[in-house]
Amino acid sequence: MKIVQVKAKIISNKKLSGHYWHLEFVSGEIAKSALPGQFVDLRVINGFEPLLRRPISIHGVSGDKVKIIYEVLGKGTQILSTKKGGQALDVIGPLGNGFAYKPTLKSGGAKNILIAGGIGVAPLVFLAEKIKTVKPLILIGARTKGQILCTQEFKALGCKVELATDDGSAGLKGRVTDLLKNVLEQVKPSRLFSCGPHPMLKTVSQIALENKIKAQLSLEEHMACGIGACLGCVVLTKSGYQRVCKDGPVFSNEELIW
Amino acid sequence: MKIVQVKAKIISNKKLSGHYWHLEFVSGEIAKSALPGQFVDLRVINGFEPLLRRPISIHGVSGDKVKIIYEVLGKGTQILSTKKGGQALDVIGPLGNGFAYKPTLKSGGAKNILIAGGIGVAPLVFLAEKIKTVKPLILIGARTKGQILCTQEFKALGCKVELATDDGSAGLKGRVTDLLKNVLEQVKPSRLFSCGPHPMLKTVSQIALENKIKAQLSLEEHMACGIGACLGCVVLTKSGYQRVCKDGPVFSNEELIW
Amino acid sequence: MVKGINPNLSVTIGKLVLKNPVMVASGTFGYAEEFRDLIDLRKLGAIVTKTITIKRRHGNLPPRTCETSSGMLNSIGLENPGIDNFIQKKLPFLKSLGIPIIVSIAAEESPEEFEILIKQLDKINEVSAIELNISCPNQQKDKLISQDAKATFELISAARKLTQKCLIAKLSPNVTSISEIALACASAGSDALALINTLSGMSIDVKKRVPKLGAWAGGLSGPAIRPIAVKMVWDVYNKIKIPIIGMGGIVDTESALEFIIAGSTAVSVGTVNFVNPQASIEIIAGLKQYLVDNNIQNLNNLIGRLKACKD
Amino acid sequence: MVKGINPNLSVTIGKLVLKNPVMVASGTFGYAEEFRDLIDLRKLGAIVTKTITIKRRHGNLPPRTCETSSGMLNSIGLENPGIDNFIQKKLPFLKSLGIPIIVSIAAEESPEEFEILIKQLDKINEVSAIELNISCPNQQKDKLISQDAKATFELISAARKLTQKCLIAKLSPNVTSISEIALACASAGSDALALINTLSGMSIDVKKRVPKLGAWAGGLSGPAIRPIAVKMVWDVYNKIKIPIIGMGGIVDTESALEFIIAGSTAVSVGTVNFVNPQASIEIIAGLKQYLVDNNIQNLNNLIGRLKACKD
Ligand SMILES: Cc1cc2nc3c(=O)[nH]c(=O)nc-3n(C[C@H](O)[C@H](O)[C@H](O)COP(=O)(O)OP(=O)(O)OC[C@H]3O[C@@H](n4cnc5c(N)ncnc54)[C@H](O)[C@@H]3O)c2cc1C
Ligand SMILES: Cc1cc2nc3c(=O)[nH]c(=O)nc-3n(C[C@H](O)[C@H](O)[C@H](O)COP(=O)(O)OP(=O)(O)OC[C@H]3O[C@@H](n4cnc5c(N)ncnc54)[C@H](O)[C@@H]3O)c2cc1C
Ligand SMILES: Cc1cc2nc3c(=O)[nH]c(=O)nc-3n(C[C@H](O)[C@H](O)[C@H](O)COP(=O)(O)O)c2cc1C
Ligand SMILES: Cc1cc2nc3c(=O)[nH]c(=O)nc-3n(C[C@H](O)[C@H](O)[C@H](O)COP(=O)(O)O)c2cc1C
Ligand code: FES
Ligand code: FES
Repeated sequence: MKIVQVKAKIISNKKLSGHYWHLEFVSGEIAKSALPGQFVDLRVINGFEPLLRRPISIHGVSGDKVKIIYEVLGKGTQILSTKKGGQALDVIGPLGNGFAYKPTLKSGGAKNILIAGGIGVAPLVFLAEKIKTVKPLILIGARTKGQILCTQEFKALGCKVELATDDGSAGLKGRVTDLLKNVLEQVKPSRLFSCGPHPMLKTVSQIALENKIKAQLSLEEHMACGIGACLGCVVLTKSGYQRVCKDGPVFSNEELIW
Repeated sequence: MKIVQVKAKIISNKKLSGHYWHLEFVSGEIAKSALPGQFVDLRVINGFEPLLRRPISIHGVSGDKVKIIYEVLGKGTQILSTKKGGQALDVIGPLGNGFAYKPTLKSGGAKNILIAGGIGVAPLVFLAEKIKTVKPLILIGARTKGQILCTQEFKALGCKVELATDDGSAGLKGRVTDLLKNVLEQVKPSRLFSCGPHPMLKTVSQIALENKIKAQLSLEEHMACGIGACLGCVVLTKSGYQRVCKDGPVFSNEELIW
Repeated sequence: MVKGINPNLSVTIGKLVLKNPVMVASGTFGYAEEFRDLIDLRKLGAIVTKTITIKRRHGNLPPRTCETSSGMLNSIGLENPGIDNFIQKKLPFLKSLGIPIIVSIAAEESPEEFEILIKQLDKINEVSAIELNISCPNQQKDKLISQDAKATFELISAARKLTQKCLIAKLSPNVTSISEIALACASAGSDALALINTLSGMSIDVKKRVPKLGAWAGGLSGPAIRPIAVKMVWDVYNKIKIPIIGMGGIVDTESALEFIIAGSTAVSVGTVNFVNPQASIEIIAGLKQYLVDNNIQNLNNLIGRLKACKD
Repeated sequence: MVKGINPNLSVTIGKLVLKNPVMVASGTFGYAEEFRDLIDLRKLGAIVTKTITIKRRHGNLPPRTCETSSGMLNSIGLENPGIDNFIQKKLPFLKSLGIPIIVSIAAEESPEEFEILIKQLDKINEVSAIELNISCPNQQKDKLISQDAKATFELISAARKLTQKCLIAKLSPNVTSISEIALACASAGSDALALINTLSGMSIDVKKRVPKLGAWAGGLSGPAIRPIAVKMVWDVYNKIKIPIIGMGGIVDTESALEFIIAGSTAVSVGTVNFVNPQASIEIIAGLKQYLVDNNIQNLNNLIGRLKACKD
């Protein structure tokens, strides 16, 4: 699958809530070949300060449009949030390996469970869309209600959504991984897919191992090149260091060494 | 006279023609004490790339408003041109020593002549405004007609304006210094005031010496601090190196060593 | 949220006690009077003057500054009025501020000039410390004193004999081993180290094919060099036990904290004075807030407290 | 406006003839295959591989990169598959490109490793040149080979005996005198010099009070260091007569021209490959246009042509 660099036209760049933004740009090539779990690498400025591109998961595609959602954290995402529809955005993608999933499950058979932490919902919506027949169960965790994203999108896809918040303002009061434990007492899923903060992924991985369920985890690491050239974004696996940008960002939990 | 640093509210930032822009901001302190030939030092960005402030002459004041006109050349002025009315601009000023001029001349007596090259008109409009009774004669030079600025403003002040362009598209075909030579064959002015490119100022200085007329020249040098602290912006004078930002930007032609 | 503590920002450098660790770097603050309208100078931990020589120096051919990516080059060339004019015309204002004044000095030809300068400054009570600038890249010399451990040791030993005042050695980053030079300073009796001076650099106007500086080359400063400076402070902190005054690309509280956590007892604010004259004052307030937020009573408990990085 | 001339961009480095002076810097271009989708690799003057060691190296603890002002730090730690895997798995694709391939090599423990690597590479026709990386700041050694003139001279002399291929010595900017080291390389028979490797640097997360890199320190690269690199190229160009491959913060035609005018026979494009993969190709076109616009027939007539600056 070919990587392309495009000056993509921005269609819209809107605030969702709080620090969360939704951006849509046009790129037929990327839209055509993008897989759930892959990401794009964005150049937010023409100059060299900030220097590096910013990796952002592909949230979805429709026709020749590519959607991302991002959280404004520092310089780069702040500048990204100032972009206007009609402007050009320098994008490289699609990058990395997506989730290993079965697009069609035996109907009536075991569900997949998708576990998202914060902005980690981004790639999981794309995944939920691609999994036909037996729709996955969605577990979303966040600090507080206002930071829970995409519940409507998941429901529109026909997915059941359960929530957990640290402050109990929505769903279970506690961690999404606590929610996962509760759920696993009833359901025996075929596979877990998760994206979110590192500690959360670590816990999901442990739970998966204890319950002998396969889990696919999407990791983050600081990236310089995004295309596997600099060896900067490595994570420790049973086969040594692997590149999150090229060998990942999705890894199966058995590979990873925490 | 006190220097201030203010976060000034931009009132307007409009394109004049070609690469030339006009910006107006509010600063009572600066407006109150500003003298013709002084400048302000602008921070065009919150970050540190580009690193340094940009020195720009005070083009005029009205009430608590300060006016500048600038040419978009590189990074800094390009960023300045993206500022919108209502935004805050970090300004230090007023800086340097202005022109040494007689605000009121003996009526019927000898005129002053103001010689501007390109964007050099900026401080001279402010000066022309301040010289009462006998209005100065204005000579403006530029590459082509489209780059001649402020003729209307000078005329509105009651000044006679003569032009010179390299391509002859307006006024004399040739240099503004050629125009000056012609003029000096008829009029014997009391004093010359000039602002523009270095080679032009050098010629004006020579003409002034030959004709035994006092001349006040506004120089430019690359500046780091703009307030006399770094000793970066020096120009060679009979009393050694002097700082354009603090001892200038206006120097009398007898002081300067070219 | 502000906790109940009122942290102590005071630090000690040799005999010199500073009410806070924030000073302004030599050559970036003139003689302080240039900033009098813009900030409350009395709030500063200390002021370091532009480097002074015995005779007046006219400095280098302009242009003397040029902008680079997140930095700048300067080739001022130690322009200064000479020690006598300095004492008569510049020192009185500095004295009037009532805060520690550190006078930076340099030799033009022979190291002996340092001795003459030190003897003259030693007599002046209001001079709190003397900074030996043995690292100016703008003197077009083959080798700087601080690029040679032996020369550095000899110069500082000689200086040490001449004054009881706090002696600070300002070092060049253009060396193979900064700790080797720092060690020479410490063993020679220097009270503290100022790290770092500018890095030798050059920028070219490719249209004209000429250097952007009249002196061809100059010294690089600003945020661009911060990682280099922080690393040198950390190296020296782990090998040499005299206090470090850290500098190089400090622009705000966060960047100042990098230097303190890496082992600087005090920090010097340089190039940013040109961009944001308020920076030094903002950093003093910011450091205090950081101590409060992190419930640290005394800034000294932050110096060199870099931990291993783990999840 | 384009004049009638069709300038010659070709340059010669030892035995190595390049159709244009633009190469990609070791470690910033992987093994080229990573960029195959993004640019036409055959247009490059040459490709320098990631540094190879005898045995596979796993590299340093992550995080391995962090952003700095107009630059970045890296502490990859020479992760590479080892020479045998390189030859089997990576070299075939590089060979297939039909452009000069420069293999960068380094020793982990003893200099003798260089000899083993050179003997192995000497046999391979498609290896056009060998770059001796004696300047990697990420090997946590006390002293790099290229920080010691004698060690440098000995290593390169030994290497010289083993191959007729073009030998390039890659030097560290963390030295007191770059020309001293460059001279050692030239006298030992090095065909060319690669200037500069990254500068040792460190960045600190002040909230956690930990280094931003897992290896604590790393190498600084990008536009931030360009003035330092240009100055070193200029210094060496004026003292040593073997060709220089200039690098350090090249991002576009203008910055590449700075290095050529300062005395670089070729330029190496590094960090910018991560930001704008097209940079090297754009620079090749840009250099050609500059020669046309300035009516210069041959790029060699631009090398080192820095003039004194006057109005
Ligand atoms: C594969 C992948 C997919 C991602 N998908 C998304 C997404 O869909 N939505 C979203 O909001 N964020 C996503 N992130 C995180 C996003 O890349 C960072 O939040 C962003 O780079 C922060 O940049 P900044 O300039 O705002 O912050 P700064 O702190 O100023 O960034 C400084 C440097 O650190 C890097 N950095 C900071 N945080 C991270 C991080 N968490 N991961 C990697 N690099 C980081 C930046 O890229 C930059 O190089 C993803 C990260 C990766 C690796
Ligand atoms: C006292 C004074 C008054 C000025 N008044 C005006 C004015 O009223 N209108 C106007 O358009 N311009 C004026 N200039 C020139 C203006 O400062 C520069 O055009 C501007 O700084 C260019 O910045 P840049 O980032 O666009 O260009 P760049 O080339 O990107 O700037 C790079 C660096 O060079 C410096 N620089 C570039 N050109 C000049 C120059 N001619 N003089 C001083 N520094 C320069 C910049 O400040 C910056 O530090 C004045 C300059 C001085 C010294
Ligand atoms: C314009 C300028 C002039 C300087 N003059 C001196 C000097 O006279 N003596 C000195 O020891 N350092 C001098 N320096 C170096 C600074 O004191 C400081 O060491 C260096 O700039 C790094 O800090 P910074 O990046 O915060 O500026 C000068 C720096 C600049 C930018
Ligand atoms: C991520 C990264 C990895 C690097 N790895 C190597 C290497 O393996 N061998 C080497 O000689 N130089 C290595 N370098 C240094 C570059 O080749 C180059 O000398 C340096 O980055 C300066 O050029 P630049 O500023 O254009 O990047 C590396 C640089 C970076 C940024
Ligand atoms: S970011 Fe360069 S290898 Fe992953
Ligand atoms: S710009 Fe600093 S003294 Fe003039």
